[in-house]
Amino acid sequence: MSAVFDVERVRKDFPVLSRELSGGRPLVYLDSGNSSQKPTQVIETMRDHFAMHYSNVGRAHHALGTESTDAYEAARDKVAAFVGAPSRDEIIFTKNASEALNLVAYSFGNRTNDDPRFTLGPGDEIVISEMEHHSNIVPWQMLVQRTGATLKWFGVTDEGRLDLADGVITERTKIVSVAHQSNVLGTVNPVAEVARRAHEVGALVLLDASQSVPHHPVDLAALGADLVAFTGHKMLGPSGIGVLWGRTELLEAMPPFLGGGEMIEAVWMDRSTYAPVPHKFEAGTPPIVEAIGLGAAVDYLNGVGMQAIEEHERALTAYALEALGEVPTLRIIGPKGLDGRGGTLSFTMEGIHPHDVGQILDDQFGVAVRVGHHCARPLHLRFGIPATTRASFYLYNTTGEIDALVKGLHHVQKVFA
Amino acid sequence: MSAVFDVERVRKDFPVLSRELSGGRPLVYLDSGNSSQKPTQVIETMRDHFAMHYSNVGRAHHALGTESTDAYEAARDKVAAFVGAPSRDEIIFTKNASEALNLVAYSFGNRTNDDPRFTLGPGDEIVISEMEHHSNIVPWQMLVQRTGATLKWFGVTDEGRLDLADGVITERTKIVSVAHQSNVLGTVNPVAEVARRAHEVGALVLLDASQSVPHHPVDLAALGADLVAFTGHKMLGPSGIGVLWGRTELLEAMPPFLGGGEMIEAVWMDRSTYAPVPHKFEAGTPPIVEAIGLGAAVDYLNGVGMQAIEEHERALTAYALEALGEVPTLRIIGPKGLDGRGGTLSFTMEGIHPHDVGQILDDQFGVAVRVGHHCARPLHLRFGIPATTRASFYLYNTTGEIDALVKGLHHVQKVFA
Amino acid sequence: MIAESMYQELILEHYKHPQGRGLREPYDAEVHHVNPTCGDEITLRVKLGDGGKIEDVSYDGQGCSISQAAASVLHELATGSTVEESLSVVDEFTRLMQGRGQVEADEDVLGDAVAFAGVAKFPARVKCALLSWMAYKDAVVRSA
Amino acid sequence: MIAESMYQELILEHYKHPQGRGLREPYDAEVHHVNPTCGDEITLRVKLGDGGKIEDVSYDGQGCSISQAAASVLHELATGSTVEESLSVVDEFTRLMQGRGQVEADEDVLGDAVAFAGVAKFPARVKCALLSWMAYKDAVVRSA
Ligand SMILES: Cc1ncc(COP(=O)(O)O)c(C=O)c1O
Ligand SMILES: Cc1ncc(COP(=O)(O)O)c(C=O)c1O
Repeated sequence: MSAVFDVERVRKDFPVLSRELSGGRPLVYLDSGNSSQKPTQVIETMRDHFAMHYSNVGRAHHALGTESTDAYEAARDKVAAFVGAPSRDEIIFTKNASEALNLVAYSFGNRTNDDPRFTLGPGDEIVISEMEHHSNIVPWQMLVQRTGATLKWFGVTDEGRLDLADGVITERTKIVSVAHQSNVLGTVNPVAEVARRAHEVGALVLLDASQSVPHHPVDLAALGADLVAFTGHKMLGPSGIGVLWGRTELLEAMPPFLGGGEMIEAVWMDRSTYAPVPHKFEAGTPPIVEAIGLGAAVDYLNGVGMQAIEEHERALTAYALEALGEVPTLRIIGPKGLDGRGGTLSFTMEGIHPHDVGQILDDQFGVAVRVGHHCARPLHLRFGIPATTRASFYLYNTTGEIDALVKGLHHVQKVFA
Repeated sequence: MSAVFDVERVRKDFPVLSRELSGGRPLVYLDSGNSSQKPTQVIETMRDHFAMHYSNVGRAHHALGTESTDAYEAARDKVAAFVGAPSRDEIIFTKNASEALNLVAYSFGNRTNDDPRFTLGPGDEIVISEMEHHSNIVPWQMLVQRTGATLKWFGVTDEGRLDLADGVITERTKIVSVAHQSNVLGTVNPVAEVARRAHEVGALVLLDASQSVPHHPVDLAALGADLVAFTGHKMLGPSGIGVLWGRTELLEAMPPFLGGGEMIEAVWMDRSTYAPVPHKFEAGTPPIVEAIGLGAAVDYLNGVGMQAIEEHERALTAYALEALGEVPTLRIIGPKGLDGRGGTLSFTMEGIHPHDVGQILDDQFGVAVRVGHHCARPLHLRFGIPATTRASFYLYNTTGEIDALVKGLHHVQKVFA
Repeated sequence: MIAESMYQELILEHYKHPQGRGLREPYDAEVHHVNPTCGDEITLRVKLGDGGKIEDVSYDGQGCSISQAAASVLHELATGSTVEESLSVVDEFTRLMQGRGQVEADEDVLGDAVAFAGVAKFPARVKCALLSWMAYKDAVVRSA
Repeated sequence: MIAESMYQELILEHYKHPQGRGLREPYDAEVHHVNPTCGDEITLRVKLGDGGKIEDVSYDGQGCSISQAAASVLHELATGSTVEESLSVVDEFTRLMQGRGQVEADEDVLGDAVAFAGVAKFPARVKCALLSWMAYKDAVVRSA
């Protein structure tokens, strides 16, 4: 792929983008923040592996076992390189970002582990934010309920920025877990500043990078977080694969989460010893071909270039901010300028429920957006609204598609006028 | 597919079976107990979904979202029907059998749940067996370490049968978790008898059906277990998908396991309410296309007929028991007759390490078997051996392949004579 | 266009001019139902009258046109009918909604509610249409 | 045939007639290493002598031909050499084994151990070949 970004050429790699929906509507897919489409390169890599090379990994010593193991572990190498992980063994494959976040939450307050960073009880505090996805809220609620610890959070300003008020992070804070980029507001959070404050009091920092890794060049080593979670299906990879990255020393200090085959070193009936990371956290048969598919996705993204993708999305976002600004009664929830935001735009329209917006866009214009609270209900409560309509962009989107969205929105207003 | 079982016809559906390994060896795949190969029908279903219909499920309201959701939920219907689940909502999709088993283990001793069936502490007992896969051992070890409860187990007789000694299950037993079919011995365990004893004392019964559901007609409603775990990749489905079945009332009584998107009803910053089953246990974006692939696998298995598959494997097993019986110094670990066993044969050969057996079989004859402890180290310790060589059969295997195995074993003996 | 089969004139009419909206006293039971996937909410009250009749169904809530219109139609159909009659309408409506567009609507039973037939093809919206109707069923049970 | 490149005569020879097998006294350090994926085990003792020399490497264990032969070859190479020399052989051997068959073996350094070059192509067996060598490295560190 050439260094010059050619969106039409990119689009050809995504079979679904040439699809006609019923009634002859062409598909306008503006829901990549929910899940991205997959290029032929990913689909065919998976198909080929299933068809000609598949077997279980690690435990199988025969020719196919070696092929699958090599491909699976090569995917780990690719993902590690893609996000700048200092060591490939720090990449743990999970089923999605949610499992990765839960894995970290479950490593606290485990009676069998006495590493002081992971003990948790009454008086201890966990800090999240009001703009988190449910997957970075509920695991912590469940944790504090189990342990008697306290859950605290940063608020969100009217502009949709993290309100880094003093006093939220205290000496009692054990971990701060926040989104790198909001899946509703598009806001990119000041990770370095959050990490600085957390580390000052000896707290760990977990970053939910589900919405950033797919869209920006990310260098984990430079970010300052201790643990980072992201998910394959939002970055051109298949469903069923997610990633947790952590510093080796930290991963070693954490208790295992899921127990079973492949995460052990030796097992007796009454006790076990565990494999070194990353295998310690990969119990059972992993999502083998899904990891391989994610590896192919990473290859594809590298081929296009993350810098080019970021710039393309930035141009789309600029275009959309302007175009949407001209739709009457439309109110964007989140930063209205280009600074410190990604290509995710959520909005309301006076007197019209997002469900109705989404339905008309879909039915009459083939425009796929997401409507609802986008798994961030507390953020919507914060803004006093039950739901928003969200358009989110990726490398394959065009300004023409934004025009289609805007045209659709005008029609929506006519229907419900 | 016709009602008469035609193995050559079946084989044509599995692309890898026509593969030549390097050096011109044809592949002889006798490692389905580890993971099965995939028919074109499964591979193409997944490819088509990724290429033309993919989007996130549940949360997406547009055309593609509806197509993915319909296909994902249809897969649940198919799996439910395949195993005779009383309700389709009792089928929970996990990433593998290990996650399913851990999910159940984590529902015990959770401070936030006071259902007496799931409380756990010192004095309470959990019962497993010596023939379990690590995935049905380690989660329970971790649980008793966290809670102070006691782990007990049924032994295994010299013939490789469950030793249902009295006194293992007691009034203090909270759950009995055993394999339906051993992944090493091939032994099929007397589930009804185990369930009867467990239910007598009010204990729950979890069945690890990873090795039975792929190979026999299974009717969950008739089995007598309360919870059943199995895994997609061993039953012609893709990697990355497993299943937990449980009675609705029980699943409702269990606390949620992974927290996050889609498993909630409503979320506030400080508390949440949870979705009804099955979604309560499916946090985050599920393995969508993997579930759809598993649905296609179930269709395929139904098309061939589970009864026919069982009979075919039984014939192969009879043939193999006889043929292996004639290899000098070869000792089968597990039932030597056809009764109460499936198509999994593990064995040792005097003075030759299974690693060497497996390597020569693979390198010189293209025969893929598994060597090692097959994630059942305690069972190997029980028999005083570090490892075995295991051949395991499935619908696509032939007696000719068993001949190739036997021929290879004779050669192995020559090399290490 | 597909949407036309969903956004029937009648639905838009009820949405723009909801019938019986607002919470009224007295009542025998009040319920609050939420559709967590979209944040739609309804608070609904039922007042039973003589002879097993429904004297009033009053409600308030927020949601999309489908959920709002469905509540309005429900109010019209239930008020004044007997508990039994109204529950059989609820059942028929539920059957229609869960029929994925495969079920033939019984106009005699459903009356205006037949306008929602097109919604059945959109699984994500079925919950919107059913929100008030399920709340109603719940309220009737609690008022008994 | 691939296997021929792995099961070199020399490996089979060492497997069938292991050199220096058995645990001997005295020793400066004893370690026990396990390859959990296959159950291979080794107990290995190191006795240091004068002038930084390795006086004896004694061992016992169970495992496949590769792991057994590797221990036997290790015994031959390490005994009598200096700690430093022997560790550089270990490093070269490790490099060869982890090279996935892409690394050219340095025969001058490796001596007989070069026979294991073929094993490097089989990731699952690399651990077998390295088991005793890693145990040795560990034991040397502990005896220092
Ligand atoms: C009996 C048994 N239980 C559990 C498992 C674990 O299944 P999975 O690897 O899909 O988690 C396996 C297979 O590996 C098995 O054979
Ligand atoms: C910010 C954020 N965090 C977490 C998640 C959860 O990811 P997954 O569904 O892969 O578990 C998502 C997406 O759904 C997200 O946008």
